[in-house]
Amino acid sequence: MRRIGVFICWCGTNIANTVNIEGVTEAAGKMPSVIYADNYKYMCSEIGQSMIKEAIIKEKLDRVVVAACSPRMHELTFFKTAAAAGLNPYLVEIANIREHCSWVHKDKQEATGKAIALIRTAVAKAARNKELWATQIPVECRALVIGGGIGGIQAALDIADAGFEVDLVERTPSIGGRMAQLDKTFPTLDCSACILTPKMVEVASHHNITLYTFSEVEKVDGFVGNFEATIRKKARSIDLEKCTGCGICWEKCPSRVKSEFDEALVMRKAVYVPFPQAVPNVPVIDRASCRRFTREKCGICRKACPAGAVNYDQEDEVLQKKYGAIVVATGFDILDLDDFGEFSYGKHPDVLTSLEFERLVNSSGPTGGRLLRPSDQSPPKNVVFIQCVGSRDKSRGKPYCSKICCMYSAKHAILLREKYPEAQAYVFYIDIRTAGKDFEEFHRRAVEEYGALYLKGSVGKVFPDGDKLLVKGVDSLSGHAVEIEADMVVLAAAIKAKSDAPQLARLLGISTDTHSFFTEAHPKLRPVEAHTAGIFLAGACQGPKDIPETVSQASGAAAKAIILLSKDNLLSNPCVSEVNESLCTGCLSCIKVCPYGAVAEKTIEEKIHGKALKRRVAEVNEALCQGCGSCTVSCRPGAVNLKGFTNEQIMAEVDAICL
Amino acid sequence: MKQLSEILKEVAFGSLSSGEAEMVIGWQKGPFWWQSFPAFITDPGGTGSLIWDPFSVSNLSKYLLKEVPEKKIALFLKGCDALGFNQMLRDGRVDREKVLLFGIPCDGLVDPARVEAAGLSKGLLQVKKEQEELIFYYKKGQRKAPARDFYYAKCLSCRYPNPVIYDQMLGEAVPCQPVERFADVSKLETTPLEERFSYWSRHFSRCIRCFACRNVCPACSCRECIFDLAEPRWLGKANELSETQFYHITRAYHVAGRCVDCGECARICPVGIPLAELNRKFIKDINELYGEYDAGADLDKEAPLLTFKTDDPDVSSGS
Amino acid sequence: MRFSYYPGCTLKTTAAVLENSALKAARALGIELLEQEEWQCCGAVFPLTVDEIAPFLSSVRSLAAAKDTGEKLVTLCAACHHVLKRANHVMKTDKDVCNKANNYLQLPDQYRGGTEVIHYLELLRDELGFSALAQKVKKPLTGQKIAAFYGCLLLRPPAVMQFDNAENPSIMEDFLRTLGATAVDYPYRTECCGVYLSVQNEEIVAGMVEKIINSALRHGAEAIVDACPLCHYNLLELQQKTTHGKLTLPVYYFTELLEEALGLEDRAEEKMAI
Amino acid sequence: MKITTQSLCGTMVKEIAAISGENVAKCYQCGKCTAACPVNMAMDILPHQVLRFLQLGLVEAVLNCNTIWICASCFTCAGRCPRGVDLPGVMEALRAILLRKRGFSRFKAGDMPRVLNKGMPEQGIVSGFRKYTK
Repeated sequence: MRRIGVFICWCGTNIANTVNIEGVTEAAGKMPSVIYADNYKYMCSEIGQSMIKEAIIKEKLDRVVVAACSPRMHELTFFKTAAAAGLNPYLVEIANIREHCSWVHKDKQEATGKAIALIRTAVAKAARNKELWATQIPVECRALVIGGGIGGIQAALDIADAGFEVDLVERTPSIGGRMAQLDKTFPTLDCSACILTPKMVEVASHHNITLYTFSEVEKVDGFVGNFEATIRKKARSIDLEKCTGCGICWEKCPSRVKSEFDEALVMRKAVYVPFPQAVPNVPVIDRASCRRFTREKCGICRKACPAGAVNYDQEDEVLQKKYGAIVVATGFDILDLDDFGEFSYGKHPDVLTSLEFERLVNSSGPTGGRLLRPSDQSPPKNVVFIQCVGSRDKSRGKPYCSKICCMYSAKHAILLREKYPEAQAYVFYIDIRTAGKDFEEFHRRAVEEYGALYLKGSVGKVFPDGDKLLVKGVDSLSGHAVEIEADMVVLAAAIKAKSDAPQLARLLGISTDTHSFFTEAHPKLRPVEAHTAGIFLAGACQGPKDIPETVSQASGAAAKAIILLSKDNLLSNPCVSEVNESLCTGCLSCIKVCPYGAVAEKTIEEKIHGKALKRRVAEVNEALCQGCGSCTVSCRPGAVNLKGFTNEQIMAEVDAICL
Repeated sequence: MKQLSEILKEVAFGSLSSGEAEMVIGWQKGPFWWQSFPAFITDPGGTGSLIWDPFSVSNLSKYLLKEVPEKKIALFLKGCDALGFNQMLRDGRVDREKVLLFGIPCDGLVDPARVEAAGLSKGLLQVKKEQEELIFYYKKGQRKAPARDFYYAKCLSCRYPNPVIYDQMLGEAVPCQPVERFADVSKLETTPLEERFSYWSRHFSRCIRCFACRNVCPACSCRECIFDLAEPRWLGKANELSETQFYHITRAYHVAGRCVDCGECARICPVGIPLAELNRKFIKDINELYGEYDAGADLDKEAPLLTFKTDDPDVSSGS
Repeated sequence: MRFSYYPGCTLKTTAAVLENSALKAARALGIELLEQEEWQCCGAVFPLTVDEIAPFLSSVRSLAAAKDTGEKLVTLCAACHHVLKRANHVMKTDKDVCNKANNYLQLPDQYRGGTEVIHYLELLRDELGFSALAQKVKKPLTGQKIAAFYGCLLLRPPAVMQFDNAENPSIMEDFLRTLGATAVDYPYRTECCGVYLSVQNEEIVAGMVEKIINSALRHGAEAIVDACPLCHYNLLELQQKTTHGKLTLPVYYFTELLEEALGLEDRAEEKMAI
Repeated sequence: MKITTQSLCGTMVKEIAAISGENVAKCYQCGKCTAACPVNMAMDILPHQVLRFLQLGLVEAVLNCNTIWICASCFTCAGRCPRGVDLPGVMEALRAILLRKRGFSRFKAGDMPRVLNKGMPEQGIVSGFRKYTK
């Protein structure tokens, strides 16, 4: 016979106003195995907790049920209370009579009945609760940061400054990411490169950071505190140690391909450094376009290199490394505009995306910052900026707001006037969103000081007309359809998740939303953590973000990683699945449904009819298991049980409600 | 051309006498015309009693769960049996290396009830099948009738008359001419909810909890069925209709996505509960929701209810 | 290759040229188009109201009849194509309308959108294939600069019509290039010609046609082709109206060019002379 | 102008929703429809304003405008609308109310010979007839 104590909380008036506390206490006292029932105004307070402790000791309680608010709120509080009185915390059960009862019901009599049923359920389960013990898992004190844009850079620097080793893996030949492509940054008009480059250099020189550029994470195994990653360092074909970055190789290289960094507005060579401030400032040979590799001829760069750094035989290097925490900062892409033919993007060279415009105004860009029309290299006089191209568009684009376009378009309008005082910017917008520090002021400056004409409305179609672009739109405030003869049209194309984000999510065992952005563990309270423990998110890979927001989130993610790495050991959650081998039939359905890869196959030997037989069964890795319970519902013979939520306990709860 | 039943005896004899198999599971005739029982033969001399006739309906592979072989067990598989065998293979309940499979093409088996209903059973001694016809033997004389008229309903909708897995195929493949198998389910789906509930309640109220439906099922291959567990006790001992319903619905859920539609549960039921209809409703739903899937037909194809994909878009948790 | 074929009223009268040339070309290409028996007028416009089913019914009859033959249903007139394709989409996706239509029509078999409706151009592109068509060209239209005019009905609404990229289509240009002609790209090729507004507001349509014709001319077109009798009427008649009788840009049905390239008939010389 | 709960959800507003199957609240007034409309120059109320008036419950204003008769159902707006609003359907609903309930007819039998004489194709005549007459 168990000795169960039930403690009913009033939660001030939150519960007491809707639930008859005295009635519930009396009913609880009569439930099977309940030998003690009491109530108090605030069970979570010092006095309330003392009541529980005293009763555990005095009444020799071996199980405790607290009927109060959601376990999310105070389960840990009452676990500690029980532990302080010498009771294993997992012998405590919470009946949620606030969120599940008093807050959602009005009728006192009915709510009281429901509260009693919820307590009866908790009592039935508590009677079957067993002592559970957390185990200790050692932590590998090193972090992996995936993505070398401003988010990854910031996270890496913060973790490294805290004294932990960091490996920063970047897919392209240089770190810097999108921010390196930008000219100025809003709302201060700082030169993007000027504030980014020092950070890039700091990453390269930091004694705690190992930089892997032109590298990709191929595989991640393990779990929080003990990840094991496989990193492929793609062959650069250039010896990092020998190269001095003199530039002779790319001067001499005869192959030309479109530059990714310059948004394909100009050509680069097959051996190249993506941009002058690249870190490391060492070229790579793009084997897909290099004549040496495509046609087995050429070899000019090797001949020309004074340092003998060119090595065509270099091979990919595959590394296995262990990490305690992972920060994902893989950034974003721009929406493909194939479905938006009305803007003539791709059909007319003077219709650009904002990122292309950014390159054209950038002093390190294709026009040396002079901003010339791609069609005829002339300065544009009338530039039409179109907002929300694919953003807030559930039909052809993305339903969400891309968040940064309002601000960068205001910036572009300002930069246009600064380059050409005679030029006129027109901005078609649906709504202006400037909810950031100094953002609204910046936008107003674009209008009032820089004379940008904002038109609330959309553009129906851009008609290329000779060397002009006839823009047909509407100014909805005046109620007139308008036509503007433009020299250049700039489209604020929507931000989207990286096209391979779902693959990375699968590799890491984290989840994505319907738009393939990585999902955070809680939209408000855990915004920098992924659902999988030990993996943190920074920047636009989690949703559209500007630079200040990305940097803040990166520092937040870094802080979370530091908290994790600064522990020698982690306490495991004891509510994990276990396999009853005698019931397990070895169908391994549990392996297929486990989102965390926590179940594996193993072979056991047993005697049947006097013969030793080998048989396959499932086995749970307790460190990987997150206690989601998917395996238990897939298990037909009921061989897999989630500790703390066993089939037996849940059946007892169902019976307590139904019978 | 040799009769299939002769070939069957030969291969059984061969595999036992060569030592390739230590046991052959086949069928042998019982005292009555409609009885063809499973036979477990370890002595090559005993293979003469093996038969293949229109009543060899039992799926022999289910016995593999009970027999723990040291050497191989040889057994005979019809098309439907092969699907069941494959499903047991997928569930990890049989060892492919430990079985020798002889495939038998089968265009249908005879339902004794139909013979009886046609008034042909009185004084009947033996039934043989020749081409498309059945020959009914009596003390005096014989009668003939088209075989298809006497087939089990489940055979008429069979889509896999030829085994999809075997080591050796006995006889020529037979053509497949299935009738629509979801007609009954579709009809039931259109009846009002209360009517459907009373339809099933009526059937389940007859259940005597013999668990034959479970025991015969190739998808029910657990070492210990949850309904046999003492703790937790999923099924109360008292004969309550609601509990019986719970058993049948749980059984259907447990075989969902794994049921090979062999129809054995319904055939074996001593009180005539149309259990296959319940299974087919699940099959139909799965086909509609996840695309066509035939359990047991293709081991490489992903099972729809046992696939977790991290690239499935999750619905974000909201606020 | 055998298909059910739905002509529509206009093809039997004012747009007989379109049908005759299309059928002739089909025969030459070995495509069998079986005209549906007892077809009825599609209604010319797709009913945009969702509270009545009567306007759908004649389309559903034709769709159901095609399903009985098991063949794809080929259309030629852009309006008929639009109406049949959309009606079919409704039958496929709107259970309520579908049930009502079936109840009303009392067809021997329920119709639930099983027929595939394809336009003659889609037939050439997807069933025959432009490369196969190219091999049958006997008299390539080499050197002829021709502007394609798509109009609205084949392209929009894109989600239902699924004809081509609605904002940047290429099927007609690909068709022209297959025949050996030079396809002229111009920004007005997917604009609206004014459709039935010419019944009452001719001046509006004239203005729209003028923009289309001028744009095509400025981009070097020597002729314009279309696939819709009403586009054809507007482009031809209202062009003449704005230019006071002088036709600056000849207008053809795409099938007329097909017929010529297959060596079946020359475009009437006098027509060129206008 | 006074806006009240009654005017916002009047029976006419509901009727338009029922006939068109469209929810005008989906529109966020970006103006894409107007910007895309090839006949906007001939309209007295612009397409996005039609939706705005309906959002405000001002049904009579849009029933009395020429816009609904100028709309050519070319579907350019619907094809580009970021919210997926079927504006041609709304226009048709407004026409339907006038044609069905108020005995309105823009195309009369007497107009027929004039149109026929022009060589107008049947497709055009039937279309016009269907759009302008009950």
